[in-house]
Amino acid sequence: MLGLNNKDTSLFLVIIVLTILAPVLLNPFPTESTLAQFNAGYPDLMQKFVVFGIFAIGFNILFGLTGYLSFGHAAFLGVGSYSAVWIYKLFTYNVIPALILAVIVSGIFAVLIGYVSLRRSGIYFSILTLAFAQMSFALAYSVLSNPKFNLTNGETGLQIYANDLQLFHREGLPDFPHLFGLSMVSTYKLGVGPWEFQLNVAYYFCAIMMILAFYFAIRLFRSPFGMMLRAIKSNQQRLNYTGLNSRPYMLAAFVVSGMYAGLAGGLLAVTDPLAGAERMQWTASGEVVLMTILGGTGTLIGPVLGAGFIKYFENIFSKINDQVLHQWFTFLPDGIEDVLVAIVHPFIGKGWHLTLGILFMLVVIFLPGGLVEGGQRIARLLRRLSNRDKAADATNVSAE
Amino acid sequence: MSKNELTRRSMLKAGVAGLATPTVFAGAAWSFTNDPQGGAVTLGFNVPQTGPYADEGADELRAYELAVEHLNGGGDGGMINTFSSKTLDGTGILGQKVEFVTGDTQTKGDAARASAKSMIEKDNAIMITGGSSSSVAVAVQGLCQEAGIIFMAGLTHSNDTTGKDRKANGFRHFFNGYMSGAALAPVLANRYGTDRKAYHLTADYTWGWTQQESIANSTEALGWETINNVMTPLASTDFSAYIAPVLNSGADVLVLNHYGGNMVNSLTNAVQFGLRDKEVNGKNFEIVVPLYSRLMARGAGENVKGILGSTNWHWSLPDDGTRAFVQSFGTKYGFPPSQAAHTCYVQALLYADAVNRAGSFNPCAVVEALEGFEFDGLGNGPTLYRADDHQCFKDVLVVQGKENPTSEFDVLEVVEVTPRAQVEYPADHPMFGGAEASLGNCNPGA
Amino acid sequence: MAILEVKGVNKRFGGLAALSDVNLSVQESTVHAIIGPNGAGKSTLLNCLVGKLMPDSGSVMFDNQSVLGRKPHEINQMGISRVFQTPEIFGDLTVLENIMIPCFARRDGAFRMHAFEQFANETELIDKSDAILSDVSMTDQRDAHAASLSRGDKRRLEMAMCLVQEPRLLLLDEPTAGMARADTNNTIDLLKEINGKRDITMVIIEHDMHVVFSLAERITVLAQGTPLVEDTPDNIKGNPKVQEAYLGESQN
Amino acid sequence: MDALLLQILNGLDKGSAYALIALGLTLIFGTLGVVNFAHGALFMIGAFCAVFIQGLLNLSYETIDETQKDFLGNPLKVKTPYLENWFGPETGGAIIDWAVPLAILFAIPVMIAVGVIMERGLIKHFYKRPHADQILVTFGLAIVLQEVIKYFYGANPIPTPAPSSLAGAFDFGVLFGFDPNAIIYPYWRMIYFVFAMSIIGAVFAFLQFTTFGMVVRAGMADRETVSMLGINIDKRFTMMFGIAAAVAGLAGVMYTPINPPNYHMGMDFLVLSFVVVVVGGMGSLPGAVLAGFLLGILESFASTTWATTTIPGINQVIIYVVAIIVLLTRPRGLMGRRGVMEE
Repeated sequence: MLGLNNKDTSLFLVIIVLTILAPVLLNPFPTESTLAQFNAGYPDLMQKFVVFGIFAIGFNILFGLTGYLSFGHAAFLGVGSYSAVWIYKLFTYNVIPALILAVIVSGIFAVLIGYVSLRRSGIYFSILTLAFAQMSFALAYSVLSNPKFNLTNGETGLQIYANDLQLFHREGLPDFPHLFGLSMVSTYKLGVGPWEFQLNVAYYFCAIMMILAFYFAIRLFRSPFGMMLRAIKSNQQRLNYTGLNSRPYMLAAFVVSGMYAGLAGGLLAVTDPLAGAERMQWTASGEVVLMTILGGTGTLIGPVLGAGFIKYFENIFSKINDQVLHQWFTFLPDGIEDVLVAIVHPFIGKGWHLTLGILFMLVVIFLPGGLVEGGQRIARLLRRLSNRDKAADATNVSAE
Repeated sequence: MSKNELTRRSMLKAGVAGLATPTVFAGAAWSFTNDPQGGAVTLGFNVPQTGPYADEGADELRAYELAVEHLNGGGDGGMINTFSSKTLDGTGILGQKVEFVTGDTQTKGDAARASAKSMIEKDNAIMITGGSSSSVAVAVQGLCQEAGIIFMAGLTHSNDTTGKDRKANGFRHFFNGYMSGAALAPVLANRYGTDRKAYHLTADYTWGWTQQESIANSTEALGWETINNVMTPLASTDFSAYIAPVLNSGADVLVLNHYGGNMVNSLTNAVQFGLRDKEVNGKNFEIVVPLYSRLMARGAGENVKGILGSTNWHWSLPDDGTRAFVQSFGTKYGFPPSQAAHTCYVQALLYADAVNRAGSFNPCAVVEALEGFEFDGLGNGPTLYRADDHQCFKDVLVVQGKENPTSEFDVLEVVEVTPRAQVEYPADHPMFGGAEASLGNCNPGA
Repeated sequence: MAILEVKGVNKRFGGLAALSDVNLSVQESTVHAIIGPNGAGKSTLLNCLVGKLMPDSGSVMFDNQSVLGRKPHEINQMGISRVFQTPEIFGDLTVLENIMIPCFARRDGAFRMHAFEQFANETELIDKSDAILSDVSMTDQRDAHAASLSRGDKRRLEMAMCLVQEPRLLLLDEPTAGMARADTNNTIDLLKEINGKRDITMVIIEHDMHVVFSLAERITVLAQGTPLVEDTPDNIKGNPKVQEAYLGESQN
Repeated sequence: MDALLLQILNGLDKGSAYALIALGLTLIFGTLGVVNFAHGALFMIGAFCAVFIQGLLNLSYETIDETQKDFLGNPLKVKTPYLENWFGPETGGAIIDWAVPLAILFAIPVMIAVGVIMERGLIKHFYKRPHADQILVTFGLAIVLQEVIKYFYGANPIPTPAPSSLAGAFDFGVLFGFDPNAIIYPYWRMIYFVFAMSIIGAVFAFLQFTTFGMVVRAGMADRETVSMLGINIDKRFTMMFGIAAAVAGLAGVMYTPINPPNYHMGMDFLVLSFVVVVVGGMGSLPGAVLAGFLLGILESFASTTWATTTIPGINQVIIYVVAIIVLLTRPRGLMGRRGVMEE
């Protein structure tokens, strides 16, 4: 289907079904139950899942296929957001032109940065991209926000004011990003018994974008171009001696990847019309690296899983406080309860970064293939176990 | 939001709410976001738990927990007893038990908005409060306006929060840069004379700019000369390159428009360069830190001694409200509250009281109840929540680093309580967005 | 006709003269071997031919075009392929993909953004690759990961990758280094067949005299960066200067 | 002219910190071939060694002073450090005053231990892994280390002053015939510079004149050859990691009086230190030192009013711009060697 082989088609269909049903699947616990705090089916988090999913898919095209570790990819995300918000400010709240500009501008940035950075490889490349990203961050954070020439609105972040130009904004259109009049913030609340599911326009819009992004990623992975990128990772020297110029391939991969990031940045501005410089900081670049590695570098589904995993735990962990902990362990005797709370305390709430750091290390050390590899290992183990059972059954049968 | 499609379910819900609580504020919209159900109301405390302001965030959170305890009738009641409005009786808000959720702003606009959104969308928070920086306050205030939620700002000192970025759904109890300047200038003139040349180092972002502008205007009005203003990158950690040329510039006062880690480092550097031991123009060289935070001042250690600045509130104030608050906070946590804790505690109480007086959680009703509200007994003397820009007007404290602290919390001492009249300004003041700035309309959400 | 002309090439590394005044002429369709003791400059010379190193002076003409200053991929596109001392293949890719890449290079040039084409639709190239695989008798390993091949198979794969490009000149850097005797003989047969059937000119750098004398039609002896003598194998065998400079000391 | 001298002086101390961190990074990179993103965290841990020692020396007992009240109106509990009790307020106070220099003695063994544990426990397993994995695992470690410190010491900076006799500033300008106050420079920053130079000197001397150092240098040049000689190079490399950690740690200890330490100070330095290493030339020790001072001074110059009014924002991007230019024109860095990290 759609030029995909059977395996990819089923993976693609699974992704489509999961994203469409996400508002339901991610809300397994009734609204009033104590477990409702583990629900993830509310618009903001679901939007983050798909948007960062796109970001990670794009990053994976670069890192997963070519092995070039960019430590400055967040710069493109930020550029995308700024471009989109500028479209809102100058022309219209319609998201389509905003996204188009976001992708184009981040693409141009990627060409410039990529052209320079790709003259070096390995650790040099990582540090060059890091330097570019930090430079972009410094530019956005303060240099380009002076009162005379305010492109980014600095630390406060670029936002829309009532007196902005908004050339094509008309009476009757929502005062929020919209798709030809359909406000992105609209949410249909579907009540089913004790459950309540929130079907949000921005989420579905982003989800469709992610499905498209995912589709293009599959096509790219399976194309001769994708094979060339993998060849670069495998043996760049051989590639050059085989008559292929790795530079334009790398640049193309870098730009595609940067455009994905720009799309993700634009979508962030679709869900929330604001662009902040901290999106471009190198720690934000580290986050997308983590998502990709955690999910499974070089796999199709891995980055999406990784993005979801990180964003989910970031939201849930950082919101757990000691009171919540006491509620959890309330069934235990007081002494044990206090001890348990004391043990868990450093890792939750404000300690979430500690958990993240530990997780990061554990994944890199023990599971370089990420969650996908973990899943495969478990599947293999199960298969082996069931085979052994079958074998055992077989011997039993023959013995009878 | 007004553009929101109304669903059958939300209409139904609103109808039920209307029946169950017949006291719904008449005249306001009959439906609003996160109308509390089931005997409990959820407040969202959005404070920095990670990042450089984590300690302030932790103190804010302590204050909120204390406020919730007091609102629900626990503890000694704190400032509820001294508050001039008497609608709070320990039965929660409008008879609903107060619950809360916490979020981490990370002192980043993005993260703060994300956690506020999650509290609104997932935990049905009816009000968001907290924060320890102006950019976060402005970002979250904008979000709350869009979502139809009341935002009670925490520590935010930029003029913009209630200036050009003011919003109908947002309220600030904390003072601002203009007030710092207005309060500080007379004390400076008094202490250091009117013939002074000031050199400003300013953190290069909106708070820094408005702060610098305010201080420069106020001091120039009293005869000072501003001979230079150097912008320092917000991300700077070492200020030596900016401080070294100060002595040779002819200035005899250094004004550090820095906050947080910037302030600690620039002040430490300035003292290190021996500025305070020097004489310029025949006068002792002086350093001024317009906005003090006790938590941060501790980081600068000995260096703050004798340095003038302003603050919203200090635990050593003698009034009943302050004493009651310090008593219950100190008893519970073992140390005195910071100004961040104070403003957050007060904001929580003010919100609860406004809901009680309005008889509804509807944001528009709450806005109406808070606008123009005069109160007392919350530690800052008689205070007004001005209707035009949702800024509190109250006395401002001028403080200085204490020479002989008796404990690690005893860092600052109050030099003067500047009366409210002296720090007031018109709502259309040019530093606050001028005539263009507008609150817009209150938004009750869905 | 000389397909490769090297004239007066000099290359210095710091104070060390790696190549001094090297002249070499390789005739079309012949197998030309370059031999010489360690450090004689054989690999340096090869690297100058493929664009990895830039000589300090001199000229290198391939088919009357200069190769100097060109990048490795441009030189390959001119029709020069190279086999490395240790097999350089794409370890993470399958054997078929390893062969496909040079096919693409030949058909599409040094770069083409074929991001939305489908690999499976390239039937023509796949057929061509399969043919080559059967030529080097590796059809069975078609879908194996290249990294999992034995060393000999890697060598054959690399050779196949070069052959599928139908180069006019094939440079081989010790193609039988580290091989067992039987494998070496297989390789010799393969190379003979390539030279005969496909009419590919070859330059071989080799230590193993058995290989050299089985294959080469011309031999250049390099010593201390200078060509000592160039002649037919028979004459080289009998040349006392060569014996002295090279054969005498390396018969171990 | 005086402004010029002033900014050169100002660049020296920052340059010293960059140089020391970059030196450690290069040692680790050159010997072990590992890119250590946790090196900034080592700098930070060094700084917190000083905080720890200061806290230790300030360990106090409480006495109740009925004449004073605390903030709740209860009698004030007065804290007196044990040291002042044991040695008398004079001597005890002086010891506490010298906490930062004393912390050096403490930091050396601690940092060596931290380095060795890090190498044996974690880095060792990453020699054969790709550089990307090394970057990532050390990046994770850096987060963990700084969060652990934050858990114990909080997020706010902690004042760790220099001994009071070393506080204050020196008027350099007068020496050179400028007006008074034209060129002032704090004593402690001078000490920092001298200290950094001695450490750098010591490391170079150690590598140059000891057998250990010679083996390590040989190993940096060609690891395989040396291990073929039967020398247990791994053990020496572990020690090198310990030394690199100690260098970073000492840089941190001595930096605390300049700016009060907080948990993320390491990250602030890390990115710049990497830039320094790359500009200096990956694997080149003199390059790291040279680039450290060069970039420190450049940054100082870019911060002058003259520079920022000529090119707004130059102070924030200068280092990155220089790095990009250097890498593009001299891809191996200022003093980089051939063949290091070429792949």
